[in-house]
Amino acid sequence: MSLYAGIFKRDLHIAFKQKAELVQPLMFLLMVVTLFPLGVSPAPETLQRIGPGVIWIAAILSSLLAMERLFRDDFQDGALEQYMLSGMALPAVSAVKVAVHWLVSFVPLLILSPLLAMFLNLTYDMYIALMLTLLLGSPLLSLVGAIAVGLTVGLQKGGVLLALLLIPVFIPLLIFATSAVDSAALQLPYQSQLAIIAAMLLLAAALAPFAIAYSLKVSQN
Amino acid sequence: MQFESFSDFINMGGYAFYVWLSFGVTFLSMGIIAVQSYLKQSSLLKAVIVEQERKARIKKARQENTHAQ
Amino acid sequence: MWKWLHPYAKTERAYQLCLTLQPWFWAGALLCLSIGTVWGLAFAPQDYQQGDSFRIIYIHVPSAILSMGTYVAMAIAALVGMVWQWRTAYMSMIAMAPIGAVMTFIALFTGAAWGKPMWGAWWVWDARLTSELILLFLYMGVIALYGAFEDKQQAGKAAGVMALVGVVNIPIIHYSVEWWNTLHQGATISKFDNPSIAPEMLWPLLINLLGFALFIGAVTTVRLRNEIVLRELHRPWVQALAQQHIEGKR
Amino acid sequence: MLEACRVTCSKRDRVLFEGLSLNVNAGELLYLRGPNGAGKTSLLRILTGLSAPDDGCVKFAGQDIQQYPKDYYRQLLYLGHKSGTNGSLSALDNLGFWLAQHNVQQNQGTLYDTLAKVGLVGLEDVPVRYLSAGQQRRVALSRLWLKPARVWILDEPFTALDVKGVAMLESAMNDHVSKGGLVITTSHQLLSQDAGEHRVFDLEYRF
Repeated sequence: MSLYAGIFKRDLHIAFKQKAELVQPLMFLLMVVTLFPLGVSPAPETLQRIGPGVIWIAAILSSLLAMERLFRDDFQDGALEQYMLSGMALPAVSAVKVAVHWLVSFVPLLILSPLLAMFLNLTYDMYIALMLTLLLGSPLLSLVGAIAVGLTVGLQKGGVLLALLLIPVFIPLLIFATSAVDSAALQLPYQSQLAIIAAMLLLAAALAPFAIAYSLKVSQN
Repeated sequence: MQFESFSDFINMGGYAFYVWLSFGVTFLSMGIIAVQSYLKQSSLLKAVIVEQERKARIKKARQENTHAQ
Repeated sequence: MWKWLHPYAKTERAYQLCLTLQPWFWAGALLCLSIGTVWGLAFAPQDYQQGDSFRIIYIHVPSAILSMGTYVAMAIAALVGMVWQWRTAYMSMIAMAPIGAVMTFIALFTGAAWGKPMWGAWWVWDARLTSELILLFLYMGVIALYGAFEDKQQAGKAAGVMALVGVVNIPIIHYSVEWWNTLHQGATISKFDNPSIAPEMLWPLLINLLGFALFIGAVTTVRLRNEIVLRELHRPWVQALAQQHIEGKR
Repeated sequence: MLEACRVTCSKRDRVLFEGLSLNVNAGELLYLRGPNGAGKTSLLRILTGLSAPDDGCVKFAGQDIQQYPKDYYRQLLYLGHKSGTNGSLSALDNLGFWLAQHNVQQNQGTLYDTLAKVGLVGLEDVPVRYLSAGQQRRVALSRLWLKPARVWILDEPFTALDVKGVAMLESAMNDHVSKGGLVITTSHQLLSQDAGEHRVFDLEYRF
């Protein structure tokens, strides 16, 4: 077990050395959210209606920016090869790396979400629903995103291709998350939407590490 | 003095929370940026010493190698 | 031209200049801030409409003005750096950027806290608050750009260009946001305009403005000295300085 | 000890080599020679198990390395073109984390001594990206002394090394082979006599 704790520590250590790369997607998220009142209208009712969709779309786009960081450095400087030759199970290694990536790029997003909710004039229980969907949805983004990152890490021009691969896959999550927040706005129960997102998350948590390991082997070849 | 008693002053005409929050956050953030600058200064000066020691160690190692050859 | 300014291009002379200016800045800042704040909080009259929540103006307006002012000063430093190739100018530009961002944050926070009792919401897309927020993004851009470069010489030039691009855009942003605000005027936001300031309210405001400015000056001199030490790490005068600092500490 | 039987590999539908058999025993230094593009790196990567051959298999001590990689990897040390060190970490951190991954316990003292041996005194805690290419190569090479592995697979280890570095590496190979280890290496300069006697294996370029 201590082997994987070693990787966890290493990735956290690297993440803190490259703070700028972590702050930038969050600033992107904040700026995209501020564009909507300027572009659509500052009226509180309109903002409240489009709020959940805006926040979730901005969260998905900013996660795509941060996603590439997952394996890019390790691939380019050869650390990935050393992982593969270290006798550790690659699925477990990728699960640990995805956990660190979630901790480092999505937890700050959760911390920022009250500010976004305030900007878009969301009510208190809308904010609670938003927080829950983000809490359940963001690990799903990381896990599924890591599969595509594993595949495109070998290519130089992987950035846009990554978005093309991942956006269709993230649509179900977007639909259920925004509908959960909308029904929270109407004081309706939204447990069913959360349950579906949780189911998707559990499915991804079970299968994604193996898919990530395989995609890394494919791009390593 | 605009206020009869000190407790009136604290109450700030009912807006105590907003006034004191704003003043608090203002001086807190000014304090943070000032203290951070001074901490950076002492850490930088320490870094100068570390660089000097590093250079001395490298020079010593180089001399030992040339003697060993 | 400007011969008397030329010696300060060299970093050691600039360092000494900062050292001499710094105590005056700190003394002036603490003095003005304490007088202005106490005067504004306790002795200045209430506003007939907003009562005592109006007293937040004594920190909101100075920080808003100076957030803009610091950005302009940053742009001037960048221009000087570009025209006369002064490294210290670029260093002072990047020394000012964080404090300008803090000033903008203060202006935003106090503006929001001031607006809450009137508008009932912590954040409203009011014209001035919105352009203040965009100014914060401009600051973040310059700081992030400077941090992205390994070679700080190159970083200074790049951040300088962005500062100049930013300063040209500030009036454009300001008026377009104003126009955007009036366009959506019907959007149930009461236009929040500055009540006319009586003279006895103006004095604490001006003193606080001076206090904030001196504070910015003081922190800038500290950060500029940091930048100089960072860039001249291997120079003998910096090493002598570091020895003094360590002896002084011990 | 390490045996490749009838290994085939094709890259972008060009067959690099076909039905290639190779057997390297303990206490032997194999020098893999061949022009650029002959597939030396691909062969080495197949020998390490990083990439699977199109057909044929690679056996270590009789066991196929694709089925039972664990004990092969405990004995393997691979140095590829990439240094395997992260630029924002220092040499010490990089090696420390690498050793933790490979389940090798080394105290801080041996790390400093090894880095001193490869001539990196004073640069141990500098982020690796500030070091020169040759110094980064030396950080990667210091792994040879840190992990007790019997099989060394080195892909052009001499690149970016100065004369002293090359001599140091060749004598290290010689010691390793004399102690019963196994080294497979490629390089574009002839091995001098420091490296001791070695077997040459030629890989021709196929069109």
